[in-house]
Amino acid sequence: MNPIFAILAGVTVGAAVAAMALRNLVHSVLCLTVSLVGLALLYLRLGAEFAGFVQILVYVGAVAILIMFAVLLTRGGEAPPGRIANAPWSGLAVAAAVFAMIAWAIARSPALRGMAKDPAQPPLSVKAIGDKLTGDLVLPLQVVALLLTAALVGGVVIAMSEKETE
Amino acid sequence: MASLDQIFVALKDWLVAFVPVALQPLAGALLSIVAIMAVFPGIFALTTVVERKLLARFQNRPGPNRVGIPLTKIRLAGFGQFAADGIKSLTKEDIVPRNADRIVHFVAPFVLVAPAFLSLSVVPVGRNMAALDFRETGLLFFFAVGAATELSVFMAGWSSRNKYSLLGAMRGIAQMLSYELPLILSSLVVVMMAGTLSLATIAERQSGVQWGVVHSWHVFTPWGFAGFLIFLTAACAESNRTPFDLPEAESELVAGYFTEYSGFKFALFFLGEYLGMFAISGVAITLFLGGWNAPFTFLDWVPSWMWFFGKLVGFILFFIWLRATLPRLRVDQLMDLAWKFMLPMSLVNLVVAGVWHLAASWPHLLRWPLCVAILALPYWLLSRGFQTRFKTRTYRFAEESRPAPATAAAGP
Amino acid sequence: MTPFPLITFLTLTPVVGALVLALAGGRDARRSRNIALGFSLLAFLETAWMVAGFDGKSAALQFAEHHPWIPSLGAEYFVAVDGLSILMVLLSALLVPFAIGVGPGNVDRPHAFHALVLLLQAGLFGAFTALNFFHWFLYWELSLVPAYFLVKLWGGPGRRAAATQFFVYTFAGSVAMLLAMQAVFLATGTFDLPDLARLARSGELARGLGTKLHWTGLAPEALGMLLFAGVFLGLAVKVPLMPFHTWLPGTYAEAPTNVTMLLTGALSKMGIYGFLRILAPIFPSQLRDSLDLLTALAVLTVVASAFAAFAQKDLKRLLAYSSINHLGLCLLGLFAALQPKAAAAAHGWSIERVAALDGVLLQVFNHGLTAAALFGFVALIERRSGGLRGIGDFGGLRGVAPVFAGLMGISIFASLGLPGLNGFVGEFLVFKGAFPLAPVAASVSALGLLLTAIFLLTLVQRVFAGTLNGAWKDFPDLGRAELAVFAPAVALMFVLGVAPQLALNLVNPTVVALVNRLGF
Amino acid sequence: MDRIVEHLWIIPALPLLAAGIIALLKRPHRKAAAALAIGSLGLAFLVSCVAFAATLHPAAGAGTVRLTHNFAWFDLGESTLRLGWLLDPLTAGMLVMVTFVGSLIFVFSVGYMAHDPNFTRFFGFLSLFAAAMLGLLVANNLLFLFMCWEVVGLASYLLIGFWFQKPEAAAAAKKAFVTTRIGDLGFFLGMVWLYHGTGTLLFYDKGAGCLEQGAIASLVAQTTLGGMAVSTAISLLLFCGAAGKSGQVPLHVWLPDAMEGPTPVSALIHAATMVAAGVFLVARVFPLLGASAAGLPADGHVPHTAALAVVTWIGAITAVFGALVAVAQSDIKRILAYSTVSQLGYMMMGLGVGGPAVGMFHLLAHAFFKALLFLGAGSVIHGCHGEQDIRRMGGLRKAMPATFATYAVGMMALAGFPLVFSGFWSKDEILHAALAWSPSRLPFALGLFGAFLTAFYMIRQMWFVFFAPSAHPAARHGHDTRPDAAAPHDSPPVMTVSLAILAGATVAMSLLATPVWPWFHAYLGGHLDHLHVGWDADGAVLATMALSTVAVALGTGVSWRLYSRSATGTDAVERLVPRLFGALRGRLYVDGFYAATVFRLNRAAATAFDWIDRFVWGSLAGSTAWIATGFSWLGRLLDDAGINPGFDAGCAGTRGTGRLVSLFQNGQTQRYLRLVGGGIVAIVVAVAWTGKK
Amino acid sequence: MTPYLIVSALLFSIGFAGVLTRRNAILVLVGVELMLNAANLNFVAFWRHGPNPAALDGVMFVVFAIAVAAAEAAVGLALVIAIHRHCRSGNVDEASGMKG
Repeated sequence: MNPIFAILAGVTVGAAVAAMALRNLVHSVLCLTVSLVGLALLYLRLGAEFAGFVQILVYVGAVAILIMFAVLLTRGGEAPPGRIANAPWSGLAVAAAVFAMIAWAIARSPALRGMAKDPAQPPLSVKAIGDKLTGDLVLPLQVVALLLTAALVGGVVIAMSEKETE
Repeated sequence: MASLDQIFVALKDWLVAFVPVALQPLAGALLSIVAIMAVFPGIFALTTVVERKLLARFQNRPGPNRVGIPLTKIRLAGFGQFAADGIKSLTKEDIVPRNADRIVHFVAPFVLVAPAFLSLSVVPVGRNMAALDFRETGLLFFFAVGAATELSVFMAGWSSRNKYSLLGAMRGIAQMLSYELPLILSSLVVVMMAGTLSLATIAERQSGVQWGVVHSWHVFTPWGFAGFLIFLTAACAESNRTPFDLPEAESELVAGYFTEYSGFKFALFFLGEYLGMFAISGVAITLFLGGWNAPFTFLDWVPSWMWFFGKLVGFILFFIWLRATLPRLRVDQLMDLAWKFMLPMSLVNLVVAGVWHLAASWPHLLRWPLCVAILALPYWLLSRGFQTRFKTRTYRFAEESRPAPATAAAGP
Repeated sequence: MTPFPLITFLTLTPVVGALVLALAGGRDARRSRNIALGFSLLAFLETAWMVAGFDGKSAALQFAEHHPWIPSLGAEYFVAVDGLSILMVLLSALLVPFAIGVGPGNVDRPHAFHALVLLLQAGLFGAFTALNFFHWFLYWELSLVPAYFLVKLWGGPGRRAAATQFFVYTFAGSVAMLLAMQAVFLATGTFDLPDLARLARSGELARGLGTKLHWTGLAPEALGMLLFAGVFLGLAVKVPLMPFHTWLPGTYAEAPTNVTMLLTGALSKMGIYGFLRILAPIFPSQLRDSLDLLTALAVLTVVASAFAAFAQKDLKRLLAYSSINHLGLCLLGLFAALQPKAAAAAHGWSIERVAALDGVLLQVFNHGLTAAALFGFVALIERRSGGLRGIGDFGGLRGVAPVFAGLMGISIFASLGLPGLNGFVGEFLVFKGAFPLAPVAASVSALGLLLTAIFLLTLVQRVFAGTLNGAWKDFPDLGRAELAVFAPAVALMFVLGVAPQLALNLVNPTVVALVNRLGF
Repeated sequence: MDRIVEHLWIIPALPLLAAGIIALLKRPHRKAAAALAIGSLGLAFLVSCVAFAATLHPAAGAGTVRLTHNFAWFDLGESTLRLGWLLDPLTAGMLVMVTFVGSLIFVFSVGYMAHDPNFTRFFGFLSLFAAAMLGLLVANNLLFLFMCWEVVGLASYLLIGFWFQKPEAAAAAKKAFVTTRIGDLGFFLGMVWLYHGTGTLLFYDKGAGCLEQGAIASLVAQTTLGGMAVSTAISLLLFCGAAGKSGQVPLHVWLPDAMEGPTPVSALIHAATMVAAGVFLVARVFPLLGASAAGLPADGHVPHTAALAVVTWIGAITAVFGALVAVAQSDIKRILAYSTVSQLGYMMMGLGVGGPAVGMFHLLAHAFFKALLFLGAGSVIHGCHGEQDIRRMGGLRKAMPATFATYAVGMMALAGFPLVFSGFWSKDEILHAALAWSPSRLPFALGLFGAFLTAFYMIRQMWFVFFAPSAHPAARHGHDTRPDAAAPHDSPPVMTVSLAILAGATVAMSLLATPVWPWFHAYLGGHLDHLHVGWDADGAVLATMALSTVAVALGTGVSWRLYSRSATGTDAVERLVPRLFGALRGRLYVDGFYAATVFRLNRAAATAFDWIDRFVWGSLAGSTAWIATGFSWLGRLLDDAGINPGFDAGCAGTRGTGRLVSLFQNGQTQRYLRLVGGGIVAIVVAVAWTGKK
Repeated sequence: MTPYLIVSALLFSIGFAGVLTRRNAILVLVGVELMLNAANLNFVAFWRHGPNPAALDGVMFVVFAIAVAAAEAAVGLALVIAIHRHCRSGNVDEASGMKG
């Protein structure tokens, strides 16, 4: 267990816990951001530079800000009074059960045991990603482009819809 | 001359050689950090004074000209002013509003400054002189790190619990998000043509020679020229410089999202903004203006870092000149400009780059007019729409005088 | 490295024009017309450039551009022209400026109208140059969509029904064709049309149908026939071959008349082109098996449409049936050229086949020009009379509008195949080939020539001759601008009538190669 | 010599150029148009004379002069379609005739059309006609001949419909075009077949042409439907075209109607030249028609082939038919039109029984005197201010002496008055050949009867127009109300000069084909060098001459006697045999028959196909939609009546259960998700548990 | 390898717990984002340690997942805003009815 990994994992998980537990929504989102940055750093550690930076660019630069806007637009800037969770214990129990299940699977997996401890850094050139995207995966790429367009239009329409009638 | 060119590299290698081999990477990193932490804040300090003085000259007044070296009579034409300002900001009372979210309020300036330094670290300031050289993802790193700016703006604006701050933050984020698209798309053109995301490689690629004596800067191509203009405009907006300084428009929003900051934290914001400006200028230089390359082959003897910093100074002066010259835009105009002009233009520019690439074997006489035509036509069409849009101004709220229908309240 | 991608450029020109119009056209009819005209003329110049650079002595694919696109779907960007295509491209490039020059009259949203016309042109260019089924089909559909909107938004009183009928018919045909070609793709793994033709010749296609598609539970022969029927349906609706033509008269009548010019002049030619480019090379054996039926249908088309034209009271419907008649002749020539004959004296037959196919192509080009001109004249009549176009609404117009009557008369005579004008050589060659190859069919179809003459002359008699209908005392003759639009078209009719080699030189080697490849 | 044939295209090109220029002229440029048209045709006449001269001196031992010049038109795959010019006596004679008669008629038209507003266009059309007609003559390629043939038809269409404001003229024009096109379809198919059969459409191509030995032998050898030789089939198809153009029964109906055109047009196109094109065509392809297993028809000997028999019979029937109908007509031009039909029948018969020389000589002779007659009729009409009914004329002998004199010459030539009129000799040759025709003597008898009728109706016409007591009814109907212009008057010199020249030519022609000096035969046959003056004919010639003279005299006498004694008003023959006369006046009801059969059938077919199109094919699509809709209706009915009630009952029971279950379905997504999560865990645990065992 | 998977499982469970318990719709979405990212971490980890890293499958998955997640966030948040406007509440338990 590498100390740098330990720190990163700790920050990531801790921030995630905080994000899910804090009362103030803005704080939650900020913690989520921290957690996502931590994840990006984990990607970097795994050698996926591109994925890491894309993660930061998209999540910190766009998704986090987007969520912030949503928070402010739904007047969630202030810490809500009263209950913040529904039947927390049963939910937590289910989540814990799921975790236990996954962890058990990881621990028992024979495939994982056979894997190299720390294989050599695989080459990850952006050019290769680009070739892949415009080669084999050009159809998914176009589908994603379509999806993003649809999401853009859909988002605008959904968020606007009731304004017209009011 | 090569020795002068590589003097800092040699210096660093020499210094690193003193530490044990195991610690050499760390030492090298530290040295780079120190260099960046020293050089750019230094430029920042000088810039504040130069800006004040130049703005004053633009406005026919002397500007700061008193402060020199303390305790002496040497005035240095007021260039000691930055020291005075720095001391003042460090010693001023740090006021935090009572309602403020203290932690976020405290963290925000650091979230702004740290990425600014990080993004400066990937800019190659001279031949072999980039602190961090991501061979694969340099530019992506720059944009990823730059994304944190928006977060810090939000944090600052929201945590202050002040409507001016919040409005300023909202405006700032909207503006940055909007202009980030043309910014990235216009730099994507360079990535397409250079085939790499590494800023150092991009700079190196521009050391070729064309037309006999001119280095092949990207700005000397149709797509490069158009991309440069788009990038420059978007960079202006990204760094909240006039005419895009709405988030901190003093006359409307007091000081925008850092209204509630004072003392050292305010200074940090100030520093962060300027560092961001330097970084984006550095990237612009690297992407379009040949990086550390000389413009002409016969000027190659000047050291590469001098070219870079010379260009950077040029950029700074240009921004100051802009600030003194242009009026501020209105919010709707700002958004229109981003979405209805710059975004389409940068998309068209992508096409132009593609055409340019595919037409590599054609004679210049065919290739140039074709690309220019592809650019000029949308430019003409898109800007035609603007001329009318900029002229008339409608006040929407003034028209909504009729009462809202009563049934709206009775709805579910 | 890469030669200038002229075809892509050509296809993009009208698209750019459409974009410019959409953004800059505004509601000024004159300006949008001028912009559209400018772009279509630019496209024409590019076509002229292409024709000038085209090597008429070679049957090879020229100006080819070949780029991989979606390899997993067999889609490649593959465009090129041979003699077959270049004639069609030339026709499209000629007709669109012609139609724009004739103009739609006073319409609202003229910029949108012209933008759609330009998009239609782009679809035509694309479909006539594409050599990969994937984007050939895209273009094929792309040309359908603007046509639909042009009919639906700017058509006559019955436009809604007409547009829907048009769309549903052609779309159903297209779907059948698409499904069939998907199956072909599954069997062969390629959409490349020349490749497919090669595979069909070598019998690999049939084998592929047997091995790769055996899960359908159909024998390869039955499957092949089914796929052939699908593709055939798509093309037959477009041409149209009776009885798949019922959308046509209504659509032609209700469409804005200058759009009808394009529908009949260029769009219907896509069907013929498809027969030659796709159906005949890829399904030769199936085509041969069903040739008797198809020839009979072609004869039916020629004769029945001529008779039906007789009974029409509406000028546009009349000309629509006349169009069906002419295209039926094209199909007759085409089917005749594919008639199997005893191997003895194969050379003699191949001369007739070449003549028939040359005739078909010439007829395609000539009919495009002539029918477009006729519809153009009807557009003018309509505009002058405030929408009237019944054959009985006029009379004696020749007295007040002699130039108009003269030029339209020339077009009519070109249409009924008067020697010296363009229509004749094509008809002659079609019959020269078809009569020996399919004597009965050709003889019966010759009746169509006679009937065409009768109803077209009836048109002249009712509209232009006789006593002048008092209502049209002030019927204006052709103006200077209109003359400038129509005179080149009429001049071209003379030129092609006297010097058909101008067109034939482009297609000749291709046709010879095609006949040799079909391997009779 | 080759120079001449290479430049033969100049002859049609001259009027074509004139037509092109005139088409671009504006209406007021009348003089320029007339000058261009007449000048170009006059020039063409001169060039034709040069060409004619070239054919007079065949190279020694070469037989007929036959010069060709072929060139490529366009490439067709690996073969080439070639066109060419041909100069032989047939062409040359026709060229001179057409340009000569044409020039005279052009000159005549200047006077006749002087008041027409569309004067310019008239000359444009005339020039176009002349160009196409001359092109037809010089063609050495059946395709080019056909093309010119069609353009000639177009010119005829345009000129018949020249007064397009008159509905009858417009209808007649269409009728002419369509009727000839029926014949042309046969021509077209025959041509295509010939092309396929011989691989060329060139007539003469140094032994490889389609009319030369090799090609025809192969055509004769092949057989087609019913064992007919291919050459015969092609010949008959080609003859269809000739029959249409030359007004042979049953395709003659357009020719009388064509008289709606201006009279010079009738003279030029529908009497002298165009209608003779069919005869020319048959003469041109005579080797094909006459081809038999024995080979090409030898010179001077006319074989008895099936094709020629058809030509003969059709010609004989037409000759009599036309003459019969002409007896009962009262329109001056219509009489002449039926006379033309009849004479064309003679020509065809002549070709069939006597070969090209016989038929062609009648053609040439007829061209001159029929043009003369038509122009004379035009002059009469002009003088009577547009009146065309012979019963309303009378006594014009005194009012129009010049016209009368020339008209009389023409009449006598047509009727075949002996010795100094060309018509006598040309008709005599035909009858002589018919007498010698072995298959049947009936054509001879028909011909003789026709000769009698010809004299009869021409005398009738002369009597009504020039001799009958004149009431000058034209004055009452005249357009011009000025008293001095109201009376019939003779025509201006520009018209009468043409008449006089034609009259002279008619007489002069009679010298060229007498049995004493058969120059024309020798010319066509290519043995001018053996020609000498002398009597070497058999006795049959004399007998024929006597018989035909008797027939003519009889016709003249009977007619004169009948009409000179009858009062004006009703027709003498009408009084004698009113039913027969009615039938003849009604043109033997051929037009009515066509209207009742062909036209009605056509209309019915059109309606039927339109109906099929609209309702059968159209409703196929509609009915598909209907069936789909019907099924959906049926489905809905079933749903409403049968399925839904049952379901309702079932649902009531289910609802209770549902209410229970819906306690879980409370809209709380998170609760659902918990169930999902718990469920997954449970399943995994269960699977793992069981999997272990 | 295993530590990364455990971190991923933890993140997933944390996100899941948030989704299951938090009342605020936005936080539910935040939880979903966490779960998605946990999956992404798995992809990257398996890519790094998997048998064929040169094929880039894991990374491509992540890139696409990020794009899809961005779209999902945009639409989801738009929905939240719409619901908020409609129900005047951003809580999931109050938006339980199916009728507007």
